[in-house]
Amino acid sequence: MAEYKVQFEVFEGPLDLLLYLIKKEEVDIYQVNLTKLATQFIEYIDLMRQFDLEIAGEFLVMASTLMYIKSRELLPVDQQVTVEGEEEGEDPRWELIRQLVEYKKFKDAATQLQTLEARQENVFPRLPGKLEFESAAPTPKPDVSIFDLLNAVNTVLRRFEKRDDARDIFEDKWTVSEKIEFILKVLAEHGSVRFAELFENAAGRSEVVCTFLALLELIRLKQLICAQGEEFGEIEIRRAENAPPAGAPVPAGPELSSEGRSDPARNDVTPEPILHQAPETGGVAEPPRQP
Amino acid sequence: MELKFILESLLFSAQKPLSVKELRDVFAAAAEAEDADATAKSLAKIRDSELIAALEQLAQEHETAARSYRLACVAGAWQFVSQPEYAPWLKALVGQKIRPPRLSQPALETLAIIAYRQPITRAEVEQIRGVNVDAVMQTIMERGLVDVAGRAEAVGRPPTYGTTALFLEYFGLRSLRDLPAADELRKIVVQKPPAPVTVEPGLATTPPEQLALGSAEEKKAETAPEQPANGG
Amino acid sequence: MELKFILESLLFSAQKPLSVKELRDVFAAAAEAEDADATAKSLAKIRDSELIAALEQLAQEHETAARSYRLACVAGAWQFVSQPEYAPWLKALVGQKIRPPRLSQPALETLAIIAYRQPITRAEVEQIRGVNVDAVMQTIMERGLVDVAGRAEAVGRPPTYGTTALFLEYFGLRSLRDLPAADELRKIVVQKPPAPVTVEPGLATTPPEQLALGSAEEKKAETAPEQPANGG
Repeated sequence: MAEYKVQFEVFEGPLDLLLYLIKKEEVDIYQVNLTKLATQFIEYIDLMRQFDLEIAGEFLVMASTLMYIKSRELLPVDQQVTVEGEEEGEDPRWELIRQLVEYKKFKDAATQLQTLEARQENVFPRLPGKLEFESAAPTPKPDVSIFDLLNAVNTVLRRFEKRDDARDIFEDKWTVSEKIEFILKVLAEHGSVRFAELFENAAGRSEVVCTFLALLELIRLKQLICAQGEEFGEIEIRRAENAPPAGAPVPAGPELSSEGRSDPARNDVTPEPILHQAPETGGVAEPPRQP
Repeated sequence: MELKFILESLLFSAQKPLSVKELRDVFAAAAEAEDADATAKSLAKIRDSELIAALEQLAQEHETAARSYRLACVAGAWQFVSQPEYAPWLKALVGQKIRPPRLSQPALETLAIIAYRQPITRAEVEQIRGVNVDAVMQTIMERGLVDVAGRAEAVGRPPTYGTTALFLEYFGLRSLRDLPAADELRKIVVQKPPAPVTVEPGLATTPPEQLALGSAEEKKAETAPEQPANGG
Repeated sequence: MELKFILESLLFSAQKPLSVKELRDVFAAAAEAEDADATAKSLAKIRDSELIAALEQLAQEHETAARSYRLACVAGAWQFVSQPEYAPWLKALVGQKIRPPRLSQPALETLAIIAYRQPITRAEVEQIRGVNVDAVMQTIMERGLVDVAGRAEAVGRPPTYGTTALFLEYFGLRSLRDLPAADELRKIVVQKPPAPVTVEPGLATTPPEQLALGSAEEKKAETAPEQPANGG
C-alpha cells in the first residue's frame, strides 16, 4: 500500500487505473494476471476511500466486474457454472482485455493529438498587410439573421431551466449517510429486502451510486448480510443476526477498513463476492442515465 | 539555427516592413522571455552590422530562387513583396468578397446574452450559460461584435461587455431597441456581488430591464407576439 | 507564366487560408477583368485537379527548400506558415499566439475517439472510455471541435457526433486522413489470445503474488503474440 501513497494519481476512470496497474507490472495487456489485477484495483479503491476521495460510480461497477471474474476463477473447474446464454465470445475476462487494448490505443492517439496541439501553438501563419489596389470592397452581409439570435436565446433558456432541475435532483438530494439510514429503516420494517428493490425508485445515476455505497458501507460494518437463494437468483439483504448496535454509521477510516475489509485474494465467506455478482442481477451494472 | 532564417521568419510573418532597429528590438525581447533558450540569449545584443549582412544575404538568396516574391528594402525597412507580374490575380483576390464564417451556436448564445443583458461581466455570462466562455468571447470580440463597455462596481472591478455598432449592422438592426423582446432572458437572476455602499442604487446594479430597453419599449415587450422557437 | 507561381503569389498575399474553390474563383474573376490578358483568360476555367496538383508541387518545393516557412494545407485551405522552431522570435514580434487553453487529458481522449470513429454516439464513446463523458463532451462542443453529425439507427435514434473543420485547424491537420495511425485506430482488431491469464483453477488458496509473475512470464515466453508493448 505504501507505494501507492507515494505516487497517488488521479485517474480518468477505471480503465485508466487498470492500465496504470498493468504498466506497473511491466507486462503486456494480454499477459496480465486478472486475479492479481482485481486485488490491486480493489486495494486502490479502498485507498481512495481512506483518503475520503469521491469514488465515481464507474469505479464501483468495474470493481464488481473484477470481483465477478475473480470469483469465477476461484471455483474449482468442476464447480464452475456456465452462465446461461454466455457464449465463448462473451467471456468477461476477454471482454475486459478487449476493452483495455482499445482504450490504450485511443489513449496513445490522444497523446499524439497533444503533441500536435503543442506544435500548433508555435506555428505562425503568414499574415501579410492588406494589398493596396483600390478602396476595399464593402463587407458582404453575413449569413445569419435575427432569427438565429432568437433561436440562441431559446436554447439558453431551455438549457438554463434544465440545469436548475438537474442541480436540485442530482447534486443536493442524496448523501451516503441518508441512504444508510434509509436502508436500515427499510430492514427494521420489513426484515429483508431484495437487492433490486433498493434501486427501483432511484431518480438517477447519483442516487444509485449513493445507495450502492451505503450498502457497501453497511456490509463492511457487518450490519447486513447478503444472501442468494439460488445461483444467480435475486440477492436478498437482511440485518446481520449478531449485528453490533446500529449506532451512527462511521465514515470509512483507515482502522475500520483494514479491520473490516476482507482480503479479496482469499475465497472466504464474507458476503462480498456474492454482492459483486450484482451485474448478473441487473441491479447496479447499468444505473439509469441522468436525463 | 541560422540568423538569416530567424530574420526570414520574422519578415515573412510581419504585417509591415521592419527596420533594422525594430529587428534588433525583437531579438532583445526574445532573449528576455522567461523560457528563452541559449540561442535566443546569444542574440540578445546582436549588432546592426551583423543584421544588415544577414539581411543582404537573405535578399540575395531570394533573388536567386526567382520565386513570385522577393525580399525588398525600402526606405530602410525590409519586407517581402510580390513580383509585379502577378498583379492581375492579386487584384482579383482583393476584389473577392469573402464572407466571414458563420457564427457558431455557442457564439450566438453568448452574443444573445450580452445583447439583452449589457453591460454584463464575463462571469455573469458564464453563470447564465453554465460554461466557460473565454474562447467564444474572444471570437466575438475579434469579429468586432462585442467590446468592453466599462467596469462593474464589483470586487476587482471586472470589465463589462456590450454589443457594438457592427453587431447592429450584422443583424440588420437600427438600434438595440429593435431587438425582439425576450423577457425570459432578461429575467434570469444572476447573482451579483452586493454593490458597494457608496454607489447609488440604480447605477451599477440597475436591473437590466432598465438598461436594455427604455420604458416605452417595455410595453412593446409585454405585447410582443410569441417568439418563433425554431426560426432561422 | 507558371500556374504554381501565380498560386504562390496569391497564397503569399492572402490574409487568410484559401481553399481550392476560393482559388478557382480568383482565377475566374481575374479572367473577367477588363484588361485581362491571354494568360489570365486561359486560366478562367481551370480544373480543381490541376490546381491541387500545382499546390502540391509548390508545397513540395518549399519543403525541399527547407526555409523558415512552409506551405501548409489545413482543413482543406492553403496557407504559408512558419516552422515551429522560430516561435521564440515570432512571439517577441507579434506576441503570444491567442489560443484557447490547452485541452485536458479527458478532452483529448474523447476527441481522439470521436475523430477516429465518427460518426459515433455518446454511449459508444462512454463504452470505450469507461466513464461518463457528459461534461467533457460539452467542453469540446463548446470549443467547436465536435458537433452533432446525425442520428444513429439505434433505438431512440441518439445523436451521433463528429469532428469539425476547426478540429483540423486546431491540430494543424489537412484532413481526417492525416490523423496519426488512422487506419489502425478506425478499426481496432484485437487478437484473441488462447486464454487470458488468471489463477489456475483449484488454486484458490494460493496467494496471488506467487501466481502472478511466474505464470505470466511463462505464458509470454511460450506464445508471445505480436502485440504493441503496453509502455508509454
